Amino acid sequence: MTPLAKLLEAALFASARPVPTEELRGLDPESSPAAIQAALEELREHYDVDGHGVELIEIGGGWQILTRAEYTEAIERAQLASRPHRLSAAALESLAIIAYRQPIGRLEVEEIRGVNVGSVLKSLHERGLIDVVGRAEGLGRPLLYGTTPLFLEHFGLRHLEELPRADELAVALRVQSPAVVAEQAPMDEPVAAVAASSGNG
Amino acid sequence: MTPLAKLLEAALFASARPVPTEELRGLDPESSPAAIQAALEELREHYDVDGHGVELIEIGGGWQILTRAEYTEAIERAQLASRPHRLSAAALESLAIIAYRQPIGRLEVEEIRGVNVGSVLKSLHERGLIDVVGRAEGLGRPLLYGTTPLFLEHFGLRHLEELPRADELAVALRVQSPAVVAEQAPMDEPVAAVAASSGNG
Amino acid sequence: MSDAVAPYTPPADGPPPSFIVELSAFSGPLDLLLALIREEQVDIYDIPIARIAQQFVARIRTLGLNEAAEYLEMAARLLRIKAQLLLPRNEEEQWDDPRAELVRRLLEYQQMREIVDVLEKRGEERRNQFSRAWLPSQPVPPQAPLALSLSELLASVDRILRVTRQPGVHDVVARALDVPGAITIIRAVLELRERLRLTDLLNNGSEPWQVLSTVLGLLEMAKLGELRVNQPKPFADVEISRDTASEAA
Repeated sequence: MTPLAKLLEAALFASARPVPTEELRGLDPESSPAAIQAALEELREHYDVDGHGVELIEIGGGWQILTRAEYTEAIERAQLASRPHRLSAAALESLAIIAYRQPIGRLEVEEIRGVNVGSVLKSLHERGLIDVVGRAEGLGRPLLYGTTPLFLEHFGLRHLEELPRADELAVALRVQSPAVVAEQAPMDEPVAAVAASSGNG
Repeated sequence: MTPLAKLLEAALFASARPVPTEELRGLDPESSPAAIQAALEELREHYDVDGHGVELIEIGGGWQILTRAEYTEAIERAQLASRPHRLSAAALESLAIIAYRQPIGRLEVEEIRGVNVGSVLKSLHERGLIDVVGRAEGLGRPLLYGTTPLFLEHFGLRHLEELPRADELAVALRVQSPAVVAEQAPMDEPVAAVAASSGNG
Repeated sequence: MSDAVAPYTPPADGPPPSFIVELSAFSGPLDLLLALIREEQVDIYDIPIARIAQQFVARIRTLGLNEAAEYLEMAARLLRIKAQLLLPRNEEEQWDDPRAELVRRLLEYQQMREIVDVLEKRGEERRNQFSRAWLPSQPVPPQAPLALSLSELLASVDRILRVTRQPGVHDVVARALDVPGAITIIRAVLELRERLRLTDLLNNGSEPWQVLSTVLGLLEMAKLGELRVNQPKPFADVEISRDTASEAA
C-alpha cells in the first residue's frame, strides 16, 4: 500500500465513528483531495481484493471501516461484540418524520403520528440520533429537531439525499411544511400566519 | 488471507477489549488451538509484510489491533484541526444580547430570549467571552455580565462601538414585553410597525 | 381479531397501565385506522365513516386501547365526522368534505410508514456490521479553537430582533358552535368508557369552536343529569363520568 493509504488506514482504525473527509485531508495537508480520494479507493480495493475481514465504506458524511456482515454471527456467538438493539416502531416513525421534515417541532411530529411523542423524542435525543437545531418563531418559540450524523451512521446512509425522495414514494407529501425556521423566515413575515399554520396545519 | 485469519481480524476489530486466545476459539469451534495460533501469525505477518497502518500485538495474554505509533501524531493533529468549536445558536443569541446591552443580568437575558440561559452563560464564561462586571442593586444583588477583550479579539473589533446596528437592537430591546404589546396593538395593524413605533416613544 | 383475545376488563380504579399501547400491535390510532381500511378494502378517498367508526370503536374496546387518550380522541374525531356528514347540506353553499382532513392525515401517515420500511431495511443491514470498538485511551487533546464570525453574531441579532418585534397576534375568525354534535360525540364516547378526561375529547389540533362546543355540550349534559363533571383542583384535568345514579333512576 502507498504511505498515504497506510496513514488513512491508521486514522480510520483509530476512530469508532466515521471520519469526515475534511479530517482525512487534515492528515496530510500536502496531499490533494484527489490524492486522498485515490488512496481511499486503494484501501477499499485492498480490503476487497486481498480478502480482509473488514471493509471500507462511505457513511454518515465520512469514511468508516466496518466488519463484513458474514462474520457477525460468529462474533456474536463468541460474545466478543453484540449488535445494537433495534429501534421501536414509535422511534422509527418519529425518526422518519424528522428526517424528512427537519427542522420540525414536537407538535408537528405528534400531529402526523397521532400520538404523544415527548418521551420518544427524549430517548432519540439521548441516543444522539436527533438534536435541537433551532427554535421556531411564534408563541413559546418551540424547539426544532433535526437528525444527526449518528442517524446516518445508524442507518448506513452516506447523506440524507440517499433516502428516497418524497415524490418517489407512493403517496405524495403534503405540499407545504408548516415549520418555520428561525433562520429562514423573512423579516417581514406576519407572525399570525406562522402561528395559524403551526396550530392546525 | 485464509478465512480463519479474516474472521479473527473482524473479531479483534469488533471487540471492545483485547481478546485472549481461548476466547478466540469460540469464534470457530472446529478450529484447533494450533490453527488459531497459525491464523494469528498469518494476520500479524500480513500487517507487517504487506505494509499496513495497523499492527497486531499480543499484550497481557490478549490480542489487539493497534494503529502504528508513527501515525499517532498526524491523527491527533488532524482531529484538532478539523473540529473548530462552533457556538450554538443559543450561545450566539445570548452573546449578542450581552454585547449590546452590557452590563446585563441573567434574568434580563432570559426575558429577552424567553428561555433559561444559566448553562449558556456558564459556557460563554468558560470560553472567556463574557465576564462578571458588577452587581445590580436590589434583591439578591444579581451578577451583571459584560463582554471581554477576548470577545473583541474574536470578532476583530477595536472597541464595542464598532459593533454595527447597535441603535436598531437597542430600540427593539427597549420595547415592552410581547404580551403587553399584543394587547395594545390594533388587530389589523402590522406587528412590526407597532413594535417600531412604541420603541421610539 | 381472533377469538383468542380475551375481552378487556378495565381496572376498577387507579391509572390505566401505561404499557398497553406499547404491547399493542399498533403504534397509534392512525396505524389502527389504516389497518381497518386495508382489512375492509375501502377506498381511502371515500371512507364509509359510519362503518369504519364502528369498527374502530369495537376494535379499541377489544384491544383495551380505550384507556389510551390518543385512541379515544380518534374515536371522538370519527364520531364528529360522522355527525357532520349527517347534517343537512345546502346545495348552493360550498361544502367541505369533513373527511378531507382525515384522509390527508392518513395519506401522510402512510407515506411515513414507507420511509420507515426503508429505514428499517437499511438499519438492519448496518446492524450486521460492527465498527471498531476497542480504542486505546489517548491523551485528551487541548480545547479546539473557537470558530466565530461577526456575520454569525449579526445573524443572531436579526433573530432576536425578529422575535422581539413579533408578538403572537392571532386573527380571530368567528365560527358557529355545534353543541348538539358535541353532545352526540360525548354520549358515544361515554358509551365506550365510564369515565374520561376532557383532554380525551379534545386534542392539540382542536379548534376553539370545537373546544367551546364540547364544553357547552358537557355543561348541558351535566344539567340533564347524564354525566358528572369534576375538576379536583384549579388547572387540573377535567374529569367526566357517567352519572350512573340517574341512569338507574
